Amino acid sequence: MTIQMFFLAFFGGAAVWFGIVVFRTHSMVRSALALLFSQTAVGLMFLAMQAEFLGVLQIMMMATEMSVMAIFMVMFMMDPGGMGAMEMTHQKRLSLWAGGLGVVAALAAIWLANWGPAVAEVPSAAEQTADLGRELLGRSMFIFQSAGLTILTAMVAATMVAIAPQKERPE
Amino acid sequence: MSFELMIALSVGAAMFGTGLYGALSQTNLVMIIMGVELVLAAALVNLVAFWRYLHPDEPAAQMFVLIIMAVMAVEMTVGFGIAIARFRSRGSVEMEEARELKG
Amino acid sequence: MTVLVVLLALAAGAYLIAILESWAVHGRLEPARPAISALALLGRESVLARTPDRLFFEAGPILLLVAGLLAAAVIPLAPGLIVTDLATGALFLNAALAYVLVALIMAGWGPNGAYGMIGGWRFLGQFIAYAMLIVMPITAVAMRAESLSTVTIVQSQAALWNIAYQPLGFVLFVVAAMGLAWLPPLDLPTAPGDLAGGVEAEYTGVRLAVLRLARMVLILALAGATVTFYLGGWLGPWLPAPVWSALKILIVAGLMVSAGRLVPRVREARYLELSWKLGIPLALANIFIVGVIALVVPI
Amino acid sequence: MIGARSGALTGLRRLVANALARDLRGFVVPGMDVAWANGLDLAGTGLHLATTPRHASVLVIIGPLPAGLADAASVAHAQMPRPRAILALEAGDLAPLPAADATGALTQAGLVAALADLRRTIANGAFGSGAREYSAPALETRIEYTCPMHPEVVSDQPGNCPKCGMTLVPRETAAPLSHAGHAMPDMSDGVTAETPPDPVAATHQHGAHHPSGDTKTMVEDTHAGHGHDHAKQTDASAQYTCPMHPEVTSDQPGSCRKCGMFLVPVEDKDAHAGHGHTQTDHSALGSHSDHSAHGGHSGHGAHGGAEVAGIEAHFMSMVDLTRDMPASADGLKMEWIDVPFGPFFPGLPGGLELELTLDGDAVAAAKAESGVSAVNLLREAATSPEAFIDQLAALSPLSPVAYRELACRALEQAAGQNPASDTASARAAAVERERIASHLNWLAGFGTQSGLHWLERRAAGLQLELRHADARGIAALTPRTTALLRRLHRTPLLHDKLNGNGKHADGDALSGPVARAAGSTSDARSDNPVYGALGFGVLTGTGGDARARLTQRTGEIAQSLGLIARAGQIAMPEVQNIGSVSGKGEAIVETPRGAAQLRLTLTGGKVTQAEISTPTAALVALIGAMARGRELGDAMTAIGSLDISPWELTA
Repeated sequence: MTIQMFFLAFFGGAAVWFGIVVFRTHSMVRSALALLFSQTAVGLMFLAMQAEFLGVLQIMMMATEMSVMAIFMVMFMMDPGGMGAMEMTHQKRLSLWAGGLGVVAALAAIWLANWGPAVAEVPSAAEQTADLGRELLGRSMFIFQSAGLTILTAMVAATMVAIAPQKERPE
Repeated sequence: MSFELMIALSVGAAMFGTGLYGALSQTNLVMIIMGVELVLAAALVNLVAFWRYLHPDEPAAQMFVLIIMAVMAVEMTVGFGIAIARFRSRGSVEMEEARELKG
Repeated sequence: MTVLVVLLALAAGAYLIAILESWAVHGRLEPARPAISALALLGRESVLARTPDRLFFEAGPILLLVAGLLAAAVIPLAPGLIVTDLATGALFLNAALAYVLVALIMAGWGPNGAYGMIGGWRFLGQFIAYAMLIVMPITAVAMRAESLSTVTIVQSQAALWNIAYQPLGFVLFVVAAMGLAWLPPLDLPTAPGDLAGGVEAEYTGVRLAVLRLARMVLILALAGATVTFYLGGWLGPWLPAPVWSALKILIVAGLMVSAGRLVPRVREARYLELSWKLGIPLALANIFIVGVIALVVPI
Repeated sequence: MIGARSGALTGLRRLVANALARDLRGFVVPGMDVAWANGLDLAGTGLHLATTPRHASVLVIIGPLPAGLADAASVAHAQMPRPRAILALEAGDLAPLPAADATGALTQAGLVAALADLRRTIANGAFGSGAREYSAPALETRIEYTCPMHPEVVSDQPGNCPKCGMTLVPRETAAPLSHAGHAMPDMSDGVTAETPPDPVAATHQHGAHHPSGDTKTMVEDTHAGHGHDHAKQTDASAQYTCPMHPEVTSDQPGSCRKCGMFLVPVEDKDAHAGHGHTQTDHSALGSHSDHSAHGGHSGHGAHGGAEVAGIEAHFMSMVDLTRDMPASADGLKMEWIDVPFGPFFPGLPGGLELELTLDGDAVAAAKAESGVSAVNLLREAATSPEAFIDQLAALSPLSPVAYRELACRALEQAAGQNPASDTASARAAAVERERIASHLNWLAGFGTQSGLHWLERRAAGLQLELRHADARGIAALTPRTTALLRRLHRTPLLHDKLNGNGKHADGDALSGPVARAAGSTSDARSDNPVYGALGFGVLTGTGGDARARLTQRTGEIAQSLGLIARAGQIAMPEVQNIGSVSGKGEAIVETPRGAAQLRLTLTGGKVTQAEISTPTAALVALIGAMARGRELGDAMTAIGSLDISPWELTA
């Protein structure tokens, strides 16, 4: 069990470190790619926890999502090169307190609660994927399809909102 | 009370704190969306940790992780749709200037 | 042991593909050409742009090489010859290939040059075009094999190769693979005509050698994926298994590298339009057809 | 070797030096079209051609280096990684460049010989002590510090920006040409000193990029590429003057004619100064797009500096930043970057300096200049006819025979001679042969630009054989040429790529294939009896876009092949003894790019006055409208389809 513990701690540390870098760096593209590697570290944590399908899915999805986010950051930020070391924050003390309290509360909940005995054996990757497939298209068919539909409506809505209204488009 | 569960959940907690700090302290809508993404990632970590160490034979937990990934995608899409619309009308996505959201 | 064999196979394959590519471009078959130009590249000064984003400038080519190697790790060359037989091998291949996009954005942003930057962001647009067309054909292949493991996929084609079973998926996958490895006519990030080298323009010396090697490994990985999914991997009547897969991979990679040069560079907006308006409906139809056949015909 | 890498030639380095010698990567100055026009088959000699000086090891200079390209050539040379060499073919003195490592005659044999001894020099001298630092006037830089958000705030030592408190970023700027190190007037809305039009400095404000750091070599004519003045609050009638030359005034922003610096509003002090930014474009889903950074802004200047309730002190409002920025087609105000597509761009005619203002990777504005335009027609007051003909032919290396024919006709008209009909038709056949060669040259350039290597190889090869072939030789080459043209038109996706690309309003001053592709029937050959005898009919197309021009030029190749077959023999145009006659002569010839007109006066057998009008100026005028709003690849294809010869663009 110790190898798994080591990998978990290592990838977890990487995820948290990249998460902190996201808000400390001045260059926007570095911040976006820091988030990308933070999510990849999370994906590797899933692999370390033997959830193979979820880990691979997370690594795949996040690479592309965060790249798209990188382009949006560069579009909408004042100084994406990060050369001017601009201070892009406000109400720092409040948010520091909020974040700190959040962490402390969560840690307290984790360490004080009694989670019960840990289960050692886990079904093999192929079985997991097969079970997940049957679950998605069996019992939770409704939830799965509604999630798909939500993504579709979100895509359509976002595109409608983003496209310039006809009258305002300067010919 | 396996120790790995504790590590995973603590990582989740730390990412949650970082995401919360980021979402609250940044002035730009895009950075706030990144903060929220970090919070959702923390939720993902917790979910998989619970599945792995408490209910490994329950595929519903894995399905729930997929739903959270869908939520991340949707949140980002709609967030940037609004950012573009706002940028077109106001010329800025700085939240400081979002005092008057009319029009 | 298998890792060593796969790496040697990749190195030899990369060399042969380099010969094929210089033959397609210059029309002359010179076997020694890649060795000389590689040595010459290593001899040249490795120039650094004036105000680069140093981290990205260095990490870009290396991440591209890592993405190519990881993708090649799940390709079975023979029954036992695979680096890691993951249960979700096909998906892992696609996850590794997603980092090609990240590597090119880094390589484009790093040197702080206009051409590189435009080339890098163009590849993001190109990714939006080919991304769906890689995942959907893989889904159809996995449906037939009832598993995501690449070894099982190859074994499922014992009776009939997937190229005959789902030709539409094959065509879509190969075109999307050429888009992913930015092979002409989809070489938008390094378009010599309008971006003068684009993403790789600022790289010289050793870094350019790594970038070119990474691209060769990427082409090989994609050819290996095409062979694994559609041409029955190592299956073949007379020759031993590794010879079959090597032969097929080289032929597919050679075709991918040279066939595209007969068509002028496709504009990015046009590629997006073709992919989303034509490619994705076809891919969905392909999934539907494979589903029906898989239920009706028990091969 | 001057461009060597420092270090002794040890065992391994000797092996690498031999590899470098056998793997030469050439970067052609001024361009591949000039090399093909001079009959040089570069690819045939085993020299690989690099699209950017970064990947090149040899700078191949073809013919005399025009003064306008000296700076760009020195920047290209500075960008090449060591070990680098220079191969000059009859290039005369290469002022800013170091001495050539190998020279040769401007023929294929001369090229092969020069390459052979260049390989020897590199094999021995690639690593050695001969290496010397290379510097040229275009490369000198001066470190200055500027605020990435306010490019107008410039100071010579590090510190904080007075407007927004950000740390100043070091930036190299080209040392001002005339008076080095003059103190930069630190006006609140001062004009940035001449910063190199680095395409990227504005992009992500990494600090200005030394011109040589950029990929393509750009002639930096030292106007601030991305700083432009916005008199925010001044009314339209504001006066603009140059900080260095107060007598230069104008009523809208622009650059001062004397020193190229940007004009400054005279009385208004808090107009916020230019800010450069680059922008993203929004094709399709807005998914792929270039990126934008928002450069300088006026901070609290706009609302009188009073603290807006609730906004923290150091907060910088983004609204002012984007208020008067140019909006792209979909209404989003993003930054535009000025990217020079330099004189040595692969696929564009050599010597054409294209400056595109890119909105993401769509083109917002385009303007073109020529670095190689002929300065004056007559070198000295009175030149002998033969010398005048050679001078005129030398001015345009891409189509020398057409201009030689133009000069001969004008001289004969001035001297009252008219040549015998068979020599006239032989000379007409020579002009037609050059038209075929010029169109094949354009096709090869089109192949380079659109990635069709087979087209580039075969068109260039055909053009080399055809340029000096006699009538029988051309008849032998005709089947290969028509086969190439047929295969070109059968290329899949080619017509789809060219359709509707590069449409232009039919300007009246237009002539040549571009005009005829849009339906005009103007052709200088139609009212020429010699062509009438050869059965010439004007070929016109419809559509006026890049596809129609391709069809028009391939049609003209086939037509010219027929004319040469009917003419039978080919003779270079020259003039018999003029004697000491005087008179006025005028002639018009249809060059491959349009009708060129020459007027000259002959006094006592010497040419005393001559002026020429070429078709290129009308073509260059089309570039701006044609490229605006199009994607970068389309704009380059459209500009390439005009087949502009920068040599004919009289200054």
